[in-house]
Amino acid sequence: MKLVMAVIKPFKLDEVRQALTDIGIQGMTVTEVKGYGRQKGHTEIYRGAEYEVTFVPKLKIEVVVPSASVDKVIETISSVAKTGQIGDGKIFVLGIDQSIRIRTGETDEDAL
Amino acid sequence: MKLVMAVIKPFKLDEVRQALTDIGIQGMTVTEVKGYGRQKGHTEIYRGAEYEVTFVPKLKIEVVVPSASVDKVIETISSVAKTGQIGDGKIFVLGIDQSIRIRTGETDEDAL
Amino acid sequence: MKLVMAVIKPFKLDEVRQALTDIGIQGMTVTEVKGYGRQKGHTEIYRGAEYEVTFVPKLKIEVVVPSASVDKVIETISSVAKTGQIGDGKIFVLGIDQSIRIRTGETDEDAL
Amino acid sequence: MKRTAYTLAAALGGLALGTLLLTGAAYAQTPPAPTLSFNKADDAWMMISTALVLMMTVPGLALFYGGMVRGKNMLSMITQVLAIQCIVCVVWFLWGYSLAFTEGSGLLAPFVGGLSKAFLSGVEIASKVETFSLGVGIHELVFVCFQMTFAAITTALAIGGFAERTKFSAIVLFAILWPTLVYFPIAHMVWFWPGPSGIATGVATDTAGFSWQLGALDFAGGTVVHINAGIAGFVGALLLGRRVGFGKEAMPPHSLTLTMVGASLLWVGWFGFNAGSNLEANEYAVLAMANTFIATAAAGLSWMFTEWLVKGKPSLLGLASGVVAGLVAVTPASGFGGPMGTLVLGLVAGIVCFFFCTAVKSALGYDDTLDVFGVHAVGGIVGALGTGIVVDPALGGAGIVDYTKCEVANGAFTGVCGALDYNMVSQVIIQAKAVLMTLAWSGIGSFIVYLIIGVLVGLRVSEETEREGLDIGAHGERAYNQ
Amino acid sequence: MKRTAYTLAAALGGLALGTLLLTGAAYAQTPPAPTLSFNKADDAWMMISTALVLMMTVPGLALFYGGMVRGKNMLSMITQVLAIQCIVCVVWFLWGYSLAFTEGSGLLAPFVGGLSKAFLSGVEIASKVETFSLGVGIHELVFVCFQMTFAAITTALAIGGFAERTKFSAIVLFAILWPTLVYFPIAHMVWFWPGPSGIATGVATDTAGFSWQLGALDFAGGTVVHINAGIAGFVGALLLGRRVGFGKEAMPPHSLTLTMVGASLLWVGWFGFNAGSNLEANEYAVLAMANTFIATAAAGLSWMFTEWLVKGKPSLLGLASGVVAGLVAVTPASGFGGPMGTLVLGLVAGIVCFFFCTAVKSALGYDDTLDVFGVHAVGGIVGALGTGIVVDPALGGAGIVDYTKCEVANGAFTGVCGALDYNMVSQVIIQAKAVLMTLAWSGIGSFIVYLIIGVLVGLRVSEETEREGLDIGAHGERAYNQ
Amino acid sequence: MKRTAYTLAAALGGLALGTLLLTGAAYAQTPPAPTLSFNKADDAWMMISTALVLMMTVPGLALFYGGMVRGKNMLSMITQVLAIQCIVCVVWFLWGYSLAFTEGSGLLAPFVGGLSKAFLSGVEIASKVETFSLGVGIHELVFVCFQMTFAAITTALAIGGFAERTKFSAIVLFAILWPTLVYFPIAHMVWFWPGPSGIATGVATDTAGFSWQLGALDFAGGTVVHINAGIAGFVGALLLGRRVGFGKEAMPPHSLTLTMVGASLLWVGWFGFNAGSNLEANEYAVLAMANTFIATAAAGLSWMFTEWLVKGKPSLLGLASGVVAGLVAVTPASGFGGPMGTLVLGLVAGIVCFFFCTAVKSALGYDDTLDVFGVHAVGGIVGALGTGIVVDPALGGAGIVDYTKCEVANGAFTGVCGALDYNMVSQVIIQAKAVLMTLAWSGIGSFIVYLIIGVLVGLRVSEETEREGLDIGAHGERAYNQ
Ligand SMILES: Nc1ncnc2c1ncn2[C@@H]1O[C@H](COP(=O)(O)OP(=O)(O)O)[C@@H](O)[C@H]1O
Ligand SMILES: Nc1ncnc2c1ncn2[C@@H]1O[C@H](COP(=O)(O)OP(=O)(O)O)[C@@H](O)[C@H]1O
Ligand SMILES: Nc1ncnc2c1ncn2[C@@H]1O[C@H](COP(=O)(O)OP(=O)(O)O)[C@@H](O)[C@H]1O
Repeated sequence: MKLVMAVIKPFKLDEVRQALTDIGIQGMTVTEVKGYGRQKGHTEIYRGAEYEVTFVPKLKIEVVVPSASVDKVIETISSVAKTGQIGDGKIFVLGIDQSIRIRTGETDEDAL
Repeated sequence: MKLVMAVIKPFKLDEVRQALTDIGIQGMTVTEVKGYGRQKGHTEIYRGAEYEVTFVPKLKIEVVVPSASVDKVIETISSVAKTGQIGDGKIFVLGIDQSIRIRTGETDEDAL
Repeated sequence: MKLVMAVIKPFKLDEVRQALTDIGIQGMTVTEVKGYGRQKGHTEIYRGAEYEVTFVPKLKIEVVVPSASVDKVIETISSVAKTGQIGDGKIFVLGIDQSIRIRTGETDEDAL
Repeated sequence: MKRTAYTLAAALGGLALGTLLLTGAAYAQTPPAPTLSFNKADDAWMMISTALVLMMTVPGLALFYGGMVRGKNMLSMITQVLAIQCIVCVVWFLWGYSLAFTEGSGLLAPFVGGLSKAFLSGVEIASKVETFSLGVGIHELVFVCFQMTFAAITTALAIGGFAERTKFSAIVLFAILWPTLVYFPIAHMVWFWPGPSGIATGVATDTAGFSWQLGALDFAGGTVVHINAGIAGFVGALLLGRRVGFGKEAMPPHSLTLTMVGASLLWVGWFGFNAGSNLEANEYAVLAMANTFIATAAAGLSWMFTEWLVKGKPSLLGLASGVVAGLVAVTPASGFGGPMGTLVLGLVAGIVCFFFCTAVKSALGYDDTLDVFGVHAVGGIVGALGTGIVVDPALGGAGIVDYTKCEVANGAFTGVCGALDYNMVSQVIIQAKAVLMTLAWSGIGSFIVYLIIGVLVGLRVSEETEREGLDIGAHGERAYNQ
Repeated sequence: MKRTAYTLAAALGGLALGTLLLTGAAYAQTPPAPTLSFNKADDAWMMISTALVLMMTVPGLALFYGGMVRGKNMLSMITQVLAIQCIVCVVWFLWGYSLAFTEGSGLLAPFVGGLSKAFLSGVEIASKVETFSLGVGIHELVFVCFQMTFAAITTALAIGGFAERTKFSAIVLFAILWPTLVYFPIAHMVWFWPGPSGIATGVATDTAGFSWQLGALDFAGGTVVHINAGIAGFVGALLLGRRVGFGKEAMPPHSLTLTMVGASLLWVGWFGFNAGSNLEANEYAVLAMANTFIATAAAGLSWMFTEWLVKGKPSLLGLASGVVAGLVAVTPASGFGGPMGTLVLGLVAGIVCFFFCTAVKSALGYDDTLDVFGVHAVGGIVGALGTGIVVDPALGGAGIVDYTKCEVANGAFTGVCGALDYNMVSQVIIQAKAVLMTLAWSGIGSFIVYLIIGVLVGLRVSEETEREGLDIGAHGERAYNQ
Repeated sequence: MKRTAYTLAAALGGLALGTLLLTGAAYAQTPPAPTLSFNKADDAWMMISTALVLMMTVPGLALFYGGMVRGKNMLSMITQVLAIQCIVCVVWFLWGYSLAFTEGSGLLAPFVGGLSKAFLSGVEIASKVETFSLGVGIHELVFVCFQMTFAAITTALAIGGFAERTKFSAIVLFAILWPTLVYFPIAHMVWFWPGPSGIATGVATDTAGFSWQLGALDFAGGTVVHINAGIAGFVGALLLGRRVGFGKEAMPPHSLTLTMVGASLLWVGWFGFNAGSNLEANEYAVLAMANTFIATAAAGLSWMFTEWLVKGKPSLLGLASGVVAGLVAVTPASGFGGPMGTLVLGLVAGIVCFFFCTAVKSALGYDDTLDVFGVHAVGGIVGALGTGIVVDPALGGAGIVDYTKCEVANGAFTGVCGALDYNMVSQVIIQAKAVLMTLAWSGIGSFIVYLIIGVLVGLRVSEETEREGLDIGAHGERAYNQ
């Protein structure tokens, strides 16, 4: 099993979720994060005090999938989350040793 | 060392933390996340505009533990976080290469 | 490639980001988290109802870097985020199988 | 609770209500109105007072209460308050005003009015009602509106006792039944009287309100509003039982910012409530304002300093609660006491309410969500009894007005009225009787109302809804998105 | 839209404006003012009413609207409202008051005033204007301020139609041009008349406002404020097009808490709006207050219960929208109807507006961000037509005042005025004509205003700014930091 | 700072205070009160004005300030404001009113009053004070309340200079000592005078307030409230030093939404402040209202447009700050200037304050957390000097009233008063002197107060508490949970 961790633009969430569901992914976990990268932030000024806001809002999607599905998942996210503009985000893949579904105690791929 | 990453129902946090403390775990990191899975969300209607809210609030707990403790930790979380109803959550285990405690520079199991 | 995951004190973020930029790191992802550890929380009282707040606010920084840079990154974070007081946080290192830049489709180290 | 028990009680309750309305309807009649002088300044003052009391409820109380609940129940809390404001407004115009402020009949006359003014029949554009000054009138419709806002806020106050777990349909029914069975009668008992002209011309007072006949003093509604709401909320809290997780999970207020805003707007609006209750913009209204400042400030500080001493830190929730406790306590005394007397009354109220909301509450273990008992019932009782003390002219109070001795010239109130002899001990005893009457009627009446609601729609949401939050569960909306 | 089309239209519009101002300036003259009696209570009432209407706009409307937008546009929303309040205030003092409330000249006279009081020239500290009572005056400066708050809130209401996508520079221009071309003329048409003294002494009424000459009734601005703002917002919504993601992405209100606070403050402030529109603290102001309570409560409930039936859950946004719909609908009727009539008016308004904001809106697919059409235009039309019904004395209404039959003694208004014969059908027809006039003028005038703005600075922000949010994009600030 | 230095200064300060109180107590005496006519409309107006000024402080100022601090200090900010409101209220009733508004004795008489009315002794229910119209009175208790709200808001304004780092115990002491040593004397200097009757009958004016004797004009408190608070806050900011991380870490306002709400409520309430300061509901109150509209709108816009030009974007914080700057600047001029004059005054104030809050502040590097210096002191000075200009009848101002020439008939103020000859240059010089007096007294007095507090409890929290936030550190609560 692999953990596919994707950082995307927030307004793409619903499309990505839909696309993943369409290829049979049944679960994922999403976190609001702040990203730093090539995409520049902006300047905020409060009564003369200027702040360089270097972080931009992003969403992090974590999906654990059977190793066999990794490529399809990457492809799906890549194509749907892409706008072609700086800041579209990244996908990282990590190895997973075990999975457990708390409700039933099922393990590994059964738990996904 | 392993990273045990559990997604649970928010109101279970205090019990889980207590149970982990009881088996000797001294640190953990918790993130508010939104989960998508078998547990259905709900519909919200704002002046006629209906939104299917497919994500439900969850908490993600991350605990890094010596490999030897992994089973005990999984068991503890599993039993305490379980309500038996859909949406109880998952536990994933990942491998950890190194750990460092910033304050002291201690590494690996000493750093936990 | 490795994922360096650091839990630090919130007010250290800007310094850490700056220091990482200085050593050539061009991207990172930050999450607001709650930490449990040796650093104690505090008590809140609302009209006689006392709550022990055991979690303290922390920031989690995730940076994916080429394996070769890991040590430098750890060192940088360690030195900048350190105040010497309990609660300075931890650094964990995980292995990364793949990286993809969504915008361009570049992979692995090119994607960072 | 058993459904069968409910059914029986509801049937009885319904019967009682029906009878009450009918008898009222059958015999109600009002004495011929005296010719009243009129000053636009009084109408202006009463209109603005009315708007201020509306502001106390929405957004004031909605925020004060809403800030204290958890985020998942915020929307439900403020929806309930706004819905109550709307429902009670309609109910008041249809039959509430009549039940509270017309003469009843038969044995029930001292307890509830009739239906002669139901649907505001007979309330014309030019109709006036007499103020507390002989021969001085204000237009009746502004009095109708002003008193409506009291009925609404009292009903909204009560639901604080069982917040975060009650069905919305139960709240809707409550907003219809509770005022009808409990509030309108108590308002009638305390505030229905023949007016200065009636007293001066010696009309019979045997159909006046029960508490008024006792001689109880309640300037702006200590018994009618606060003790009444406090007991109703308390009975509801006991009947519904504790919230899921109470005592185990942390349930901190989701926004003390909003609670502070609410407390502040309550204070601002309370000048309409207290000084407006004088019905005229004269020196007694001004006195009520001064007392509403000093007692409130004193109670806020006494709660805060007590908490600082006892718990180690002065909290905002404590300070704001003290402010509200002071407002509650000074309500019945506001137009009667002197500033130095009410300052002391405020100090006492802050400490006593602190004690009830912390020590007593945790000792007894009931889950009165927003401390409507500890603040409103207890503060109201302190105020009602204290009124008997601070009204004493020897302590700087205004004494009890002798309405046969007020002078009016050119349609304007010309000076301070004469005062009756004052006996503090006997007045405090009278005050205690009025408190007991309120406790009894409100306690029993509210109990009956809950039984009826329980039978009709049930009181409490499912555990699942309670966990998820009433916002989504009952209203399909969230208070905040991001 | 094409820039060239814009340019042409703007040139024409500018020309028209210039002419209008010039002709006004050239011939304007006012009749000699009658000697007016004065009661401090009226000034006091008008000052507080004015403050209340300011509170409706800031913070009331800012929160009502702001709560409904997404968090990333919150700051932009409330900045726009506050800026409009400031701009319209200045514009009003400089030329708006004069265009609305002085006599115009020539053929345009029934449609717009002149510039004789531009820069408040001739408005002295001691100047008075006549109220609706023969010979009764209030100080002119308070009338100037009171009416200014109406111009400001109307302009701010309109922008709800195209929220979350408009350039701030466009809003600034809108706040200057729209009142000048649309609001001031419509206010003139409805409210400029010779006053009771003029009527009683039989002065010529051919330079009075167009709608007033028709005989249309609009107590507090149903046409001037609500239909007008509703249409302007609607035209803007159509011209600017839908928001990016509309219909695809979820766009839930970021804080219904704030929306509820806004709705509450609107209600509280609306007593200044409606009862203040009586210009005097007498029984008609009191009547306006009573109607503003009951119609509002009824509309809130009828929307809520309809939604509960149709959609399965009673929502806060529904209840709050109903409250506002009720306030809108009762506005033109508030000083004329009887409480039972306006109760029904409120019930109808709540249901009709619900229907327009849900079924009609989604059927037609326009993106009127904050439903300024569904609530203000539709509610305003229901109210304007309904006014023709509820004013009927046979239904408990106050009838139409015959200003030649009001009595005044000692400078004070002494009683209810005489009433003209009332014909409901013909009055409803007159009301319909006034509605149509408003629809036409506001629709066309607003269209011209948008064209001019489009040429000068453009109306809509870039898609990127819209995605990121107007807060950062237009103001370099965020509403919330954590 | 050294503890020893503190101790000495505190001892001296205490001594001075004691003497001041004693001498005041020993000799104070008031002249026999004239018979005053009374109009209920004035009491009504003053009551509502008082409620409005309370609303300025809580929740207005609490939100305006609270929104600008970081989330971790929000609860502490609003707790401080509410606690100050309570403490100053009690202090005012006990000795503040007497020190400000009774005659002092000996050399100190022009600087501070006596203790003859301490504990409100002699302030009866029927007591009246004279307004600015000959022979016209309002009830003294409403004057007491009205003036109390001024003392409270001034004290609360001052703490903005050293927000986010001050101990709560220090704030509590500040709320007792600062009004006593600084505010009450300055209020006495500016506003204690023999009244129209005194002037008309030629009583000696050598015990009148120092600034009043100078001939300085301050309608509603430009010197007393704004310059005073601004300097006090500034001195505090310098003494306490910068916040941890100032200039290095980002410290954005946690909720500009709340700041905007606060600014709006300040504007709404300011009509009570300015128009209420007229003490009567007549044309001068109306004038004050008009000026408070136009100057405020102008200043909001001039700040916004200046920022737009200079910084590239028009910000909400800028607009809101401009609004407050305009309110501050127009305060002393509100009842004197004409609308076109105060419009210009507002434009100037917005630009000057912008310059001070941005360029000057960052050049000098002081950490005046909420810009109480840049907005209140600077805006106050612009207003105080500008008052000398706009009051000129040649510029549409009201001139200076000649109280020997006001007419009263039937107890009502009958018309515009006569005016003294006006010399703009000499008046501006007088205004400058009054400003300097305020700067000196407030600067030195505040310094002494901080020294005393430093000795008694210390001024600043630990760095750790500052990092964690004062909410948890000082109050054990958080403003928001989720
Ligand atoms: N090395 C990295 N480690 C972790 N997250 C990263 C890294 N680089 C980029 N990110 C995340 O990806 C987001 C997008 O990256 P950015 O460089 O802005 O644009 P692009 O995806 O077009 O290269 C960043 O905001 C950040 O959250
Ligand atoms: N494949 C997955 N990858 C990551 N997170 C998942 C995955 N499947 C489920 N989750 C997380 O677990 C939560 C619970 O899953 P769900 O299917 O709703 O119920 P259950 O745990 O009973 O199977 C989800 O809300 C989501 O946060
Ligand atoms: N075993 C662990 N797994 C995951 N996170 C941990 C673990 N131990 C500590 N942390 C994180 O590190 C933070 C700091 O740890 P703490 O024990 O308080 O202080 P220190 O870093 O000085 O040892 C905690 O708040 C928590 O977020």
